[in-house]
Amino acid sequence: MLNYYLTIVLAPLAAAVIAGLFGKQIGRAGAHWLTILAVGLSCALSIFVLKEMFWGDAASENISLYTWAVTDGLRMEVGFLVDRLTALMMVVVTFVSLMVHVYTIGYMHDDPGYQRFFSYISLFTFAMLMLVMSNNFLQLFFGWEAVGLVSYLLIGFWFKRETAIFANLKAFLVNRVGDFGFILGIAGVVMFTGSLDYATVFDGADRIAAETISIVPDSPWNAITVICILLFIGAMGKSAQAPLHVWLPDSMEGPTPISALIHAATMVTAGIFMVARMSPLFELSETALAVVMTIGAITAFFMGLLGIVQNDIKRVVAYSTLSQLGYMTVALGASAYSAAIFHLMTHAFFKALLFLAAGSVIIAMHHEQDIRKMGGLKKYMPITYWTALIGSLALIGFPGSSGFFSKDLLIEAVKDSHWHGQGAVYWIAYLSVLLGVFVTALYSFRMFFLVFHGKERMDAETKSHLHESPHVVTVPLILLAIPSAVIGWFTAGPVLFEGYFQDAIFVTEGHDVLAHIGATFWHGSLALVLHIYASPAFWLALGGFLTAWYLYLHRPEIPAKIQSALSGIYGLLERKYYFDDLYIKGFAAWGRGVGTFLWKRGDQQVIDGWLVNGTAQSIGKLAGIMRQLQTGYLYTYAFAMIIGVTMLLSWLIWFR
Amino acid sequence: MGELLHIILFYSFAAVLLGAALGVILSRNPVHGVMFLVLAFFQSAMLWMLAEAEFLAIVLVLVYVGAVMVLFLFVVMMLDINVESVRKGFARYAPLGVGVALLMAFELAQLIWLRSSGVVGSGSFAETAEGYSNTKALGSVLYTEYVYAFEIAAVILLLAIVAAITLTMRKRPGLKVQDIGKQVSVRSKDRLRVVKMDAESKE
Amino acid sequence: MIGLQHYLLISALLFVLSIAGIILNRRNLILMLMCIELMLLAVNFNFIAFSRYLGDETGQVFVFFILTVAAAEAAIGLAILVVLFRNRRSINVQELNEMKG
Amino acid sequence: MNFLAQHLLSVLIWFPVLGGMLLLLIGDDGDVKSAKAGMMRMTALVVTVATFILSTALYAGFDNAALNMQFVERIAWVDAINAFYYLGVDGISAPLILLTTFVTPLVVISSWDVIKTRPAQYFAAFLILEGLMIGVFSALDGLLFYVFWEAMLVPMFLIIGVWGGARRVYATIKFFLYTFLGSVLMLVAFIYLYGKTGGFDLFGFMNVSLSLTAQKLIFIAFLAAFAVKVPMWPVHTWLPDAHVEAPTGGSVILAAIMLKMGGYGFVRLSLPIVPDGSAYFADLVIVLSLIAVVYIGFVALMQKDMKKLIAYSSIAHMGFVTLGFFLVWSISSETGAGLGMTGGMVQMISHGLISGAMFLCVGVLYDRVHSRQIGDYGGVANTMPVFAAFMVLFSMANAGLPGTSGFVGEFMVIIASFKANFWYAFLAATTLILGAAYTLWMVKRVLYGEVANDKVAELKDLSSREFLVLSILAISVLLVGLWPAPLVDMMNASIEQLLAQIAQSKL
Repeated sequence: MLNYYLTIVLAPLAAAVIAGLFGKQIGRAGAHWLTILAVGLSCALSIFVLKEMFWGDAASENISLYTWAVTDGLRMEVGFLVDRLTALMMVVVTFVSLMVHVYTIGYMHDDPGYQRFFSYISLFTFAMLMLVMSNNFLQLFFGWEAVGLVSYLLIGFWFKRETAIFANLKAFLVNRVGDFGFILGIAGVVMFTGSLDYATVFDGADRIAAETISIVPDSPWNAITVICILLFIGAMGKSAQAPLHVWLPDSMEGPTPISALIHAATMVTAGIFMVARMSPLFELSETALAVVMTIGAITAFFMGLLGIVQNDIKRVVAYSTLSQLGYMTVALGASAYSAAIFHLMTHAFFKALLFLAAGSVIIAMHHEQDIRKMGGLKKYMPITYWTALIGSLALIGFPGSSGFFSKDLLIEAVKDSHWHGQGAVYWIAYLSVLLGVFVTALYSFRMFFLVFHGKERMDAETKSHLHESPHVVTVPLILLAIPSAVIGWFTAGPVLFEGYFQDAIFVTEGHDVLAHIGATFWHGSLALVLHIYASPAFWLALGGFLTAWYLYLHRPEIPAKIQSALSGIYGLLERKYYFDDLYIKGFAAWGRGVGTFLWKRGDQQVIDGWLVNGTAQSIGKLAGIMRQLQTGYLYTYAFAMIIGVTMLLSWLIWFR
Repeated sequence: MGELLHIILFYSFAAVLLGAALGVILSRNPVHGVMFLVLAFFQSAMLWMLAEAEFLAIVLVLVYVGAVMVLFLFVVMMLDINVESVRKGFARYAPLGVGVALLMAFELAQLIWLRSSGVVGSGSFAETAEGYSNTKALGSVLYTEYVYAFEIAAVILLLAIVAAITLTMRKRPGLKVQDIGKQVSVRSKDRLRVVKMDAESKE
Repeated sequence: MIGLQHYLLISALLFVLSIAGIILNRRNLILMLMCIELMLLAVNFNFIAFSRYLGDETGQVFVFFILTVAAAEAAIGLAILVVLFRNRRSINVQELNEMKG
Repeated sequence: MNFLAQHLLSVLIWFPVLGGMLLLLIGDDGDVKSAKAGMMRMTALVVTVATFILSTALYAGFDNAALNMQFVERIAWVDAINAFYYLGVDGISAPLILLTTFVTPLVVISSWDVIKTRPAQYFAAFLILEGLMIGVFSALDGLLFYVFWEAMLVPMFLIIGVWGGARRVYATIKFFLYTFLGSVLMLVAFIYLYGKTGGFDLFGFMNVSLSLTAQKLIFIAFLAAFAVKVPMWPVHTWLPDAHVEAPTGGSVILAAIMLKMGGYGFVRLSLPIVPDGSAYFADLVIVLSLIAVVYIGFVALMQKDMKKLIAYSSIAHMGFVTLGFFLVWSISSETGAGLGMTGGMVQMISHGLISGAMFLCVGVLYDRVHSRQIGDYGGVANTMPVFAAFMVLFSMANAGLPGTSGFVGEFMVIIASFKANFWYAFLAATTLILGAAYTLWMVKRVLYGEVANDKVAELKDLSSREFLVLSILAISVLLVGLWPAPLVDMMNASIEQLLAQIAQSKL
């Protein structure tokens, strides 16, 4: 199997390198054919691996590829751990990536950086695969940062735009804040287990749990809690959890295909994947799980609210991504790792679909992204319309769609996670995810109605050019719409309740909410759909949908009134809870201030001014005084010598 | 030589030596100064002779008086020194000079007195063996043990000669000298030009 | 009996006189040179006295070298003096302060 | 060939020096394009490349498992004071020698026709400098070490002082005084140790027992010499000035190799000779290193001059080196000390490659626009896409991206420092944020955006010569980042040996 794995990983890398270095030589068509073939190969092999895992009973494999370095008893290796979790992620990554590659042909058609773009997305695929297939923390961090790098490059793909290069710097730095925690977490893992290898670390997890770290003097903290929280800070950065979420909406400055691939389907879910992968560690610390759950709940609800006030089509989807990532995080906190991964998978499909649909709309609108200037696009772009509808329904959890299964069961799992006690964390999490459903439905269909229904608000010029996007754009939409619609039916059972993940995910006995649900609540997909009336989430989603319909289709004048009536809240949402202001005017400005202070006052004034040049100057002054002694007259020197000799003699005779 | 005679000679030579030294430092005319210095050297040579350092005594007279002092005299006489300008402030510094000199003399005397407290008598000189030759003894040391230093001394002297010459030599512009090399390497065509002319008709 | 101490005393007096001479004739370069010669003479006295006292010729060898070096020094010193006089028409030390700091 | 095998280190030292002399003999006629200048440059290139090829023999013949010095040469030098011409390498010095021989040809290529005044002497200075630097890394005799150490200052002084920028006189004097003052104290320590052992053999120094007071004083003397060279906060201010004024090649050598002398001095001298003194001051050094990482990170953020920014980032990165070296005493567990040490060593090599590359990048821009101010650029990626790709790569390496060499050392040191103390690791890891902030902010302002002005609009992309140099560096940066094992394996045995030596008290 190793050869398959190597091919899966290296094919996109090779394609990226060739397309990147020899883009001119192979031409535009060459670049897209090469990368699509490579990613297609990866995707096919990934599906084959998944099939072998699922039906062929292939065991999970832990292969060491080569030794990165060995020193002082610490082996640092590069290798693959391919188990069912990995296999699932591989398929998701390569499949979405393949769709995006194809879509890009249409979307980036006229862009001068065509080959570069293909090189980047293939490179991204490679990095993401390295991340998910890693069998150790080192390689995980490599993939982690590498996807960050590609994300940086792609957000700033149109590097002439001031907003784009601001956004990519911001994204990278905020991610770095997360990585800061992540690398400390890894260091902690190494400290207590002496290894970077997952298997060894997980075996030694109990040992970590027995240790303490004293961070504040005299108050030993449980080592595993500290390490898990540090690792989770990494996940917060990458998966854009509050308060490190600020980069994701801005990352929409990048071209739409990468918004779909990186900032919706794959890279941002790396944090979720990582926590699921680390389940043997997280399971040992209820404190860490509570933190995870709270952060996720806050993100899920409050970021969803922001989606309601956005007018940029991509930003609406971006906030929806934030909110959905929050859902996954809550599930992680509830120890329902399988539910989180399941939602990750379905989300990857329908969110990529939504983004690509949005991109399709943007192409049609000639790169106009403001939804207030759209409307009534249904009749011009039927395929986009229908696929977007599927995506939106999946997003709000329309019964039977993929999102329905993942989200409904996720909410059920959170509801069941009683081991947190009936304390604040539990209620915050449960209410957030429940109310989030309403919000999700509201903003999704607000956008959907504003774009595809209602009055046609675009100018005549744009209107005259409106037409459906080419096949390279619509085919991926359709291909993504299929799993978005149906994949939940036959995967929900196996993935969540029938132990698909085997030992890839570890849940402590008392935490296993999914097992509990499986025993009491789950009676198959069809039964779940039929019993929908019993689920509060369904009614909330319906409420959200109807509200959106009422406000934006039936009575489009009302939103403006609400806006002016609730201007305070609206302003808060408009300013995104002032997070950007805090970071830019607060931290960034503070950092620059500190830098200037240390430079001007510390380096230039104290060290250089006083100590270095000060010494030089005082020596200069002293020399100026001493200089007066040098009269230049021979006899002065003779006198000096004579007096010296006399004094020396006196000292010798009288004072010695 | 009798003991008493030795003492008398010593003190008289010493007195003249110190007198001559005083003369050197007080003389108004540099020529007189040099002459006093010569006298001082002569007296020193005599005292060294008394101390049975005959070779050095002779060398002092021959080399110092014969060469160095003549050089001094030569220079002093060659230069037209304005005595008045260089004597200015002589009196002003006299107290300082005398003071320092007295202090130092006192100190040195005390030093000699202090350090010789354990020495028998006045520290008489070592006895010399029968047939001892100061020159021979010195030579045998100088040319064996110190031959290296001796040669360096020779080089230093050579250096001094070269340095003195280079310092004082000057090129005088317009001085007419023969350049023999130039004269020898001359070619006839440089000097003689044969001019072809048409014969001129007699008018 | 005349011995070490007498010679040392003479040497000391000679030395002191030469120092006084340098102070007194502080403007006259040529007299300064002469005083230095006297000073060296005083040193030589010490060497000879000790050499004789200890019965070791090494001291006299030193005197020999001092004489050599003193001769060289006198030659160069006088040469400098001549050059100086040629350039300035004076040997007044007061006028030589190019090295003033 | 037998001669070569036995005297490889001598050859490595003196071959470039002789090559430099040869260049001085060839000279140039003031015309960059003349045949003579061409021959002179060719000679310089051939000598440096040949030195590099010779140094590969060092790598090939190096025994990773050996604990002792290899390629030893020992000839009596100054009998009267027992000083020997004593050379040898181990896993600590060999990689640094390889780095030296690797970087110097790149410097020669990169300043090919850039230097217009006295090019022969310029190249000669670099060649002589190369030999002397190899000498420092291979000397095992205190006096010999000191001679090479000080002699090295002269060519560097000339390079900055003659071919430097406008304030070069200030910068050179500052550079010279700072480094010289430190090294003189080192000489004092050597003389003291000479008095104790009766020779200058470094192994003699290592084996002699010393009182704690003596160890403390010697450590301070060594610290003065090496802290200036590294440079550590607060004796770092000569570096930005020297870098700003130095010509590109000078900056590259200064950052890539000369700074490593300080780190090398700590491991070769401070730690083994005065282990107890080092232990006594270890916390001080760690604190200074952490200050360097955080303080300098903030300072670098605000620099308006690209070279200054990179110079400051060098200080921050070298902070990791000293941090890694001095963690030994703070780590109670059995493993981890070596990790910090290895991390520090790898960081030195990697910083040599990355900072060199960064300075070359700035040099590429400077040669075209004659400005180092960030404000004079903007949107360079529009006109120089290939250059921009290289610069982004090196910037990422500078920010410590995994997969580049910049990550390896930082990762090891952070892991080791976590074992020592959570807050050490916390402060050290801030470099992830600060490093990315100052480097990428510069990248943003220089490379990205619309074309800022006419000068940027007229920029020509890399010439094939520049492309060659940068791509060689890029490959090596990636290679070390993706597979540091060959490098780390070279060091392991020597570092273990060093740790054993440190663990033994000399009181």
